[in-house]
Amino acid sequence: MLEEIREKLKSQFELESESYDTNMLLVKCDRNQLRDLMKFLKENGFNYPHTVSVVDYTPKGEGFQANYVLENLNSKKFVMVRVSIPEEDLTVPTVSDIFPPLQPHEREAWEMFGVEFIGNPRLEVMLLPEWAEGWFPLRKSYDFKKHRKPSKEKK
Amino acid sequence: MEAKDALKIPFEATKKVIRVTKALFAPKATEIWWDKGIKRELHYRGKHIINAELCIGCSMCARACPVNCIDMVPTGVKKPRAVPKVRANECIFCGLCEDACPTKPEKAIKLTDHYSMILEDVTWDKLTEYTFEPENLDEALEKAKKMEELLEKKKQEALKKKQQAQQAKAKAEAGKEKPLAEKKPQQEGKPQKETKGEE
Amino acid sequence: MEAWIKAIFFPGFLFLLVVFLGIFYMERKILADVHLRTGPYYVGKWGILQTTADVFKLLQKEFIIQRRANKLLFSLIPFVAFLMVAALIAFIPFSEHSYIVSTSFDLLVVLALVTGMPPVFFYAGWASKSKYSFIGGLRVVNQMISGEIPLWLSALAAAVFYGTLNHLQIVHESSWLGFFILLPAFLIFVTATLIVTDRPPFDIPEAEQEIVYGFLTEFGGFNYAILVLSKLIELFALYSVAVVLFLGGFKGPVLPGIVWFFIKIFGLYLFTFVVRASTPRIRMDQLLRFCWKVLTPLALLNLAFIILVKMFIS
Amino acid sequence: MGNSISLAGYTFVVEETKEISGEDLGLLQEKLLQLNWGVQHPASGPMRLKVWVDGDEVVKVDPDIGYVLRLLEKLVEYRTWQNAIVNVERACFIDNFGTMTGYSIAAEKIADVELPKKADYVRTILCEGGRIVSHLIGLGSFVGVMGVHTPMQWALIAREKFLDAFEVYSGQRIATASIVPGGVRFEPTGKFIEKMVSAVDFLEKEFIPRYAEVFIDNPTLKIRSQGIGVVPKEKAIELGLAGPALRASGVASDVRKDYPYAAYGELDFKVVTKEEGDAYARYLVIWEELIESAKIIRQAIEGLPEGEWRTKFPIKVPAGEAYVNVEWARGCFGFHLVSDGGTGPYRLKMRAPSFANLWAMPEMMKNVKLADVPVIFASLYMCHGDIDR
Repeated sequence: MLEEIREKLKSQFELESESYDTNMLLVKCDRNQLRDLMKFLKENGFNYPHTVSVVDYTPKGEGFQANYVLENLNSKKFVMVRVSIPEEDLTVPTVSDIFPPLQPHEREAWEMFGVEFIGNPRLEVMLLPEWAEGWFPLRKSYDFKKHRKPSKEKK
Repeated sequence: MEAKDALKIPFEATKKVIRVTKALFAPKATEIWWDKGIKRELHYRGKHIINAELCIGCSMCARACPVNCIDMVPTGVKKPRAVPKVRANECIFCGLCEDACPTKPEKAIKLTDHYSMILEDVTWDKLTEYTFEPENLDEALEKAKKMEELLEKKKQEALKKKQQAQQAKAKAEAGKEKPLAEKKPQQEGKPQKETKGEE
Repeated sequence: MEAWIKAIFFPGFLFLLVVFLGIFYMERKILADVHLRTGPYYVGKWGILQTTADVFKLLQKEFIIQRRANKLLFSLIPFVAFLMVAALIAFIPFSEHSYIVSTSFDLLVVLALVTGMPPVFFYAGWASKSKYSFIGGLRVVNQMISGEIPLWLSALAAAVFYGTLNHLQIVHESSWLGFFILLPAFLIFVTATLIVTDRPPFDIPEAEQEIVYGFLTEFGGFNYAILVLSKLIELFALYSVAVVLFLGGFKGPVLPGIVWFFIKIFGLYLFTFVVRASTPRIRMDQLLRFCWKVLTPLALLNLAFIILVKMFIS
Repeated sequence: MGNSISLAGYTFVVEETKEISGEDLGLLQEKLLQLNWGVQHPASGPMRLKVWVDGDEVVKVDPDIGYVLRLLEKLVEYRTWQNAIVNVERACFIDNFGTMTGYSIAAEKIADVELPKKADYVRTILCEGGRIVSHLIGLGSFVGVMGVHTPMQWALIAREKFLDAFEVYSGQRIATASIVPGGVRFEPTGKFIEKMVSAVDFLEKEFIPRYAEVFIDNPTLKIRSQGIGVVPKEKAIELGLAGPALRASGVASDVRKDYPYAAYGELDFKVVTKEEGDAYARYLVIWEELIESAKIIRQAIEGLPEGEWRTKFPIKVPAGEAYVNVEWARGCFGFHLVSDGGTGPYRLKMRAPSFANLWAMPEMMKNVKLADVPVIFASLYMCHGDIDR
């Protein structure tokens, strides 16, 4: 199953893929290829999305990285699609219209990392309080001591 | 709800109501422990007990603590350079400090089965001051000091002996110049003195 | 005995207060028994003073009125509700002589007063100006009106059978034959009572998980205590009527009348509590369908049956 | 006070401080009532559901979450490999073994540590114990939203026995912190096994018959929950449901069977699925999984091998990453763990099943009655700690 997908990816998208785990395939792709790739994967049975996991590699000088994890519920196989995002331009095309369940995950990633998912219908603050918008706490550069809850007494 | 079920449902529901009455005669599950006190299992993770005599002051527990609630308090003596002090209101009683403690066979920091931690007239300051400290710290410090003194004495003695020996040597050197003959008796003498000191 | 002494002491207010404390305690204990718990335990012997303590706690509480609430109505409603249901008790003969008033239209008054309750509860919800209270108030009206039709019809069945509306006379004329003939009416009456007094599984107006506490949400302290007490009295009065109409009232061998009366009431309450412990709450539309499509036709049929029986007997 | 509606002679203020815009404003202009089903509400837990109702019909539901946000994913970055478990287990207290197991497996994969067999078996026993504990609460709270508290009380009695066993094992009842990378922390003593067996005995001999007699096949429960919140098979995958909710729609997705971890590959159990996909089916899935879990525990205890229960886990783990799924009580929990060669995790992403279920819920709550909102909410079997993390 995974070999098949690997072949197809090579012929259709000219993408190299490596095996990530015993039953997972890792595909590294470019930002503008992402939507086509996701559509292709959905047509090929990987229709159950797990999550969007953004990793902050800025201290290592590699920008950000978004990992989309998809599962094929019939053949029980995974595909992880990896997109790297440069620090200067934190935008990724959204896949929330292809995979509706990923919409809140993208929203969370936007809230926590500041990665903008272009086309996502609802990039609002979800988990953080409203006054904490734009803090991006999961970034490595986030400083706990700088951000304190504004207390009412000090007003 | 269809017409067929209209009477069936109340009937079935009544059956369930009658079945539930069985529970009225079943034994109760509540245990009344107010007067008896709770019996805790052997390694219940409660209050810390810190044994300052065993502690080697390595601060492994402070590093292992996930909430950073262990402070290493400097003691002023050398052997345990610092002993752990647990801030009780921050502790989550995970027991990872106990895992990390390297002393064998008995751990210097241990979680006991004492769970009662009631503070009366509690204020925030009191709460932050509530800590688990080594109970035998004074004794341990005394012991450590004694040990240190002993060591110091030994050192001093050793030093003195060295000095004496050196003086003797210097004298001997000053008196006679026979290095080979001079050294041999000294080497024989040293172990004799050490055995004396031990006795 | 003078009527006012009766009203205050023996079958009246103070006596009933003790009875309700007992019933509340009983509810807790029986529910605890079904849950396999112990229930109240520490206050007094077997926790018997727990309910009393709770009542005193409620009386101590601050009198809170919501900022936007209709203040007059909000503080008045509990007392109106209480007076309306307290009047019910006057017509119930607990034994041969312990009753406050006895007229020739006892049953009619009781039913009329019960029918008057929905608007009171609706205004309680309306006056507190909270969304939950408002929805609760609407639900109360919806539910009580659909429950009162079978209640009336089944109560009237008994009245038709005995040919009188006087409670005492009904008790005196009751017999085993009457009990069996009126059994369907009794079942309908008890079900309708549960609906009218919104007891589980018909506690839709105060469905905790949907609308917090229905029309009682904004009430607290003394107001709350009075409102809850009036709901309890309503249930108690209706059960007493059920005992009088269908179970032979204070009649019974050996023991004094009042004891028999309370034994019967206890049985009905036990049933209520066990139902509460085992039957999930149903939805509003299901309840309405049940009331109008099942209970009301059954009550009508039962009334027709009683009339037929009455014709044959006489 | 622009955001208000007049109904029945007086004004309801919707929200005083916040300006309303977009779709919500449209709903307001249509004179729909917004109920705040939550934060301080008997059945909601620490979250808010904005429920727009038209009479008794629900028009739109919008969850507002974040009330128990602890930023666990960030906190883990400040921990060592060993003590990060206390953050991971707090994703949800009720079944903490599943999350700890997932994290540990991920860490072991990166560090390439081989586990002793006994650790695998003990993990299995603990995970299933946690699942039972969680499912018991799920059963109780599902019937609890319909006003009956008996199931919860009965379930808590059975739960107590398992918590006793956990206490014997780890020293704590709820926050056990007992599974670490490299095995399990404590020795599974004979007393623990004894307690576990007695707990399973109690569950099978006392709780299950007593509960099944009254609250399974209960007619009023059925009319409340059958046909409510129906999700067909395709729709369930499209909405991304997880765990028991997914299985109740007929999708046999169970990580324990599909990608066996711990000792699940060697044990015999079946994946419970139901075809109906409604609230009652979800309730039954939880119920049958409870019975199934008891069997797994018995098997695992029988097959418990001798030997070590913990191996040495390196202080510094080489750079690498792993994505590991575990079947947690509330569904498939994913861990994306990244290491940069340091003494602690570089990044941990937790894929929470409850989060997925929560955002599928608004779709399911269209055109239902107000009274169905808590039923659907409880049937999805979510944990608030898990949603917010």
